[in-house]
Formats: sequence, structure tokens, C-alpha cells
Amino acid sequence: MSENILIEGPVSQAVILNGLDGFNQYPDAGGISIFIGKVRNDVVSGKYVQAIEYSAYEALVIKEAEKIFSSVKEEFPEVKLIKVFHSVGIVNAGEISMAAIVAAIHRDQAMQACKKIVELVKVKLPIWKKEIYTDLTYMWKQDNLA
Amino acid sequence: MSENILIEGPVSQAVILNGLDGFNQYPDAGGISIFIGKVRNDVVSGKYVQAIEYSAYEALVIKEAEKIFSSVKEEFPEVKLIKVFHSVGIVNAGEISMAAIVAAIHRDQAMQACKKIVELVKVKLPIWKKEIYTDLTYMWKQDNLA
Amino acid sequence: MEIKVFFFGILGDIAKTGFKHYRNITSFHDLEHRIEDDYPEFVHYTYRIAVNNEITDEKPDLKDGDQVALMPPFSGG
Amino acid sequence: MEIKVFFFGILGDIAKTGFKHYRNITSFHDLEHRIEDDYPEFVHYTYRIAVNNEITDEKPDLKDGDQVALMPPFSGG
Repeated sequence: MSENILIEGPVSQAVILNGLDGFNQYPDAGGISIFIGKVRNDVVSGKYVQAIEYSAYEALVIKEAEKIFSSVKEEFPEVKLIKVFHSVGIVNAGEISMAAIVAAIHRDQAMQACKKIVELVKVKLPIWKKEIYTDLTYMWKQDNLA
Repeated sequence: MSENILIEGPVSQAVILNGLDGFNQYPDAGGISIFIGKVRNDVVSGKYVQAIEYSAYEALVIKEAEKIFSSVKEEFPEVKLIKVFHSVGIVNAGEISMAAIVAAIHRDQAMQACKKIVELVKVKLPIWKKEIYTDLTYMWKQDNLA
Repeated sequence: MEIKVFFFGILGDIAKTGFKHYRNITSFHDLEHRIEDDYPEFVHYTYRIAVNNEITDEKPDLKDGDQVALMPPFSGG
Repeated sequence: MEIKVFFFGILGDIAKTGFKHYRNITSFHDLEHRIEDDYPEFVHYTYRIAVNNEITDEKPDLKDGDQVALMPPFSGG
């Protein structure tokens, strides 16, 4: 279930759609909550964000993701399926850098579990991001607190 | 923005994908929250749900949806775009009967606004559902409270 | 006056039609009685009223050509 | 013993490499000193440690061939 979390470059709609296909095997799951995170064209100290470059400690991402999925399924027993995709490498402003998909029997647990997944991805997965500005300078972001 | 809320039959992935395309014009929207509701293969008093037949008061759906969108945008000022799709007619168990897509600057408002939209769709839009069981009997559902 | 009445959800099932024209209506009160005469079962159901695509929680003043909708509790989603 | 050390995030930028082999290491304490000697700038950064893909909040006991990762605060999403 945790295979293919890390995607080289932006997460495409095709990846998300393929991810959704797996959800057809759960006819008792009435609610699917999806979160899609995109790189914003932010202005940081007068500089425009052109892209974010993500790097990851891949073996540990797989391992920690499995722990996240287990803990969320324990907290929300209605959850049937969880998928997470996260970019490594360059993702331009406007492109998708992560997607989380959660199916549950009813919508409340699908939505709550999806929110929790996204929060945990940000603080628990060994992924780092570097903002690259249009003037080609860059800055490492260190803003997620565990 | 409120055109094409009602979809004849199940809401297809293509409809949702096309809906997502409109979100590319908002490069400052970093979070997109999507809710997808499917018809569950529930067992009700020993009968199996085969499909739900939705009917709607179309003109009023359009009008009330606009009110919902305005009120949610007022409550969550970071929201950039809202799309809602809802089936009319027959939707079989396992098929999608509704989708809500909300883009906002940050993920919190995207998720909160999406949750609110789904709640309001259920209580404010003049849509009715009839559960059709595998023995071809049916029952009108009257369970959403305003 | 003539009023077109729409029956939604289970009310359409009971009426066996989605709408019906009522002629020589003098008031909303009069219309209600005419509908109850046609469909006595309706008294067992709660419904809200819309007039010309506007939901109203009051007994509306009707005029010739108005469209009245009888709407059971919504159950979309 | 020989230890392979991985530098993630900004630490890799500073070290100008993603990893480095340290030989004749006697303890984790010893390894820390060797890394600090190579990259004195590291003292300005906080980071957590993983040994063989296992996050540890203690000073670990190392054995020959272990892989140690230095991980600045995560910032995925």
C-alpha cells in the first residue's frame, strides 16, 4: 500500500486518477476525501517562487508512511483505503506536489482522516524542500514542526 | 459558476477531472480539497441497495447553490473556487453521486470549506433520493435535516 | 386564478404525477384544501413550499400563473 | 569501524555531498566530533538522527557498517 508514494517531478492528474481506481474494490466506502497540494506562486521577501525542489530519505519515507497509515486507520476505524503521493525533484509553481486520498464508510471519517494524513505527512515524513525563486536564488524551508 | 451542477446519471471521473481543470487559473491557491460521495451497497432491513434514484427541483438547485457558494466564500475568504456536481436519475451502488471541489490559498480553509459545502448541499439543495433494492422494491429517504 | 403545482419526492409518487394545474383558486388556503381533497395522504408528510422558485416559510399571497412547489425534506448527497 | 553518513536537506548543501564514509570510528561521540571537524557550520543547525533507517532520539551504539542519517526538520507537503 505504501509503494509509489514518491513521484519524480510533479504529481500528475493521471497518477491521482490511477490512485482512485483502487478505491472501486470498496463498495461499502461511501465517502472519498482527497487533498491536493500545489506549489503556490508566493512572494517571499520580494522574490517570486518559481519552483520547489523536494528531496527525500526514500527508505525512511516508505517506513514512516506505513506507520502513519496504521495510526490513522486505528484512529478512524471506518477508513478502508489510504493513498499518498508526494513529489521529489522540481515542482513548478502551479503544479501538484502532493495528494492524499482516503476512503471511509461515511464522509466524516474520510474527511477527518484525510486531514490527519496531510498533517502527519508534513511532520513525519523525511522530506525537505528548497524554494527556488525566479532570480534563481533559493532557500531551504524549515517550517514543519513535529 | 453554478452551471452544470446536476449531472444525468453517475458523476464520472471525467466530469471531476474537467472540473479540476478550471483550478489552474488560480496559481495562488495551494490547497484543493475534494469530496466524492458514492452510493454504498448498504443493507437496509435485510434488503440490498442496488441503486439510488435522485430527483431534483432544477431551477431551485441552481439558485440555492449560488447562495451556498456565496455564504461559504464569505465564511472562508481564502476560497478561490468552488465546484459541485450532483447526480439526477439512477446511480448504482459503487458509483459516484456527488463531488465537491474547493480551492483555497491554504489547506485549512480548503478542507473546512469543502466540508461545509457538502453539509450545505445535503440540507439546502432541493434534491430527493429513493433507495432501490435488489428485489426492485424502493424507499424514499428523508434523513437530511435543515 | 390558475396555479401550477409541482409535487417533488415522495409526493410525486403519491400524486402519480410531477405537477397539476389548479383553476379558479381564490387563495393559498383554498389551494391547500383543493390539494388535500385530491391527495388526502399528503397530511402524513411534512413539506416546504416554494413559489416561483423562491422558498417561503409563510403562507404566500398567490397571483394568477404562479408556480407552487411542494417539497419534502431534502435528501441529496 | 566504518560508518556511512548521509546528509539531508540543507546539510547536504553545506557538505556539498549527499553522503560520506567515516573510517576508524570508535563511538557515536567520536563520529560527531569527526563530522563537526569536517563541517563546523553544522552546529548552527538542528537535526535528528536515523541509524539504518530507524529514527533515534538517543545517542546510538554504532557497529561496523552502520548507516547514519542527519536529518534537518522535515518540510514536505
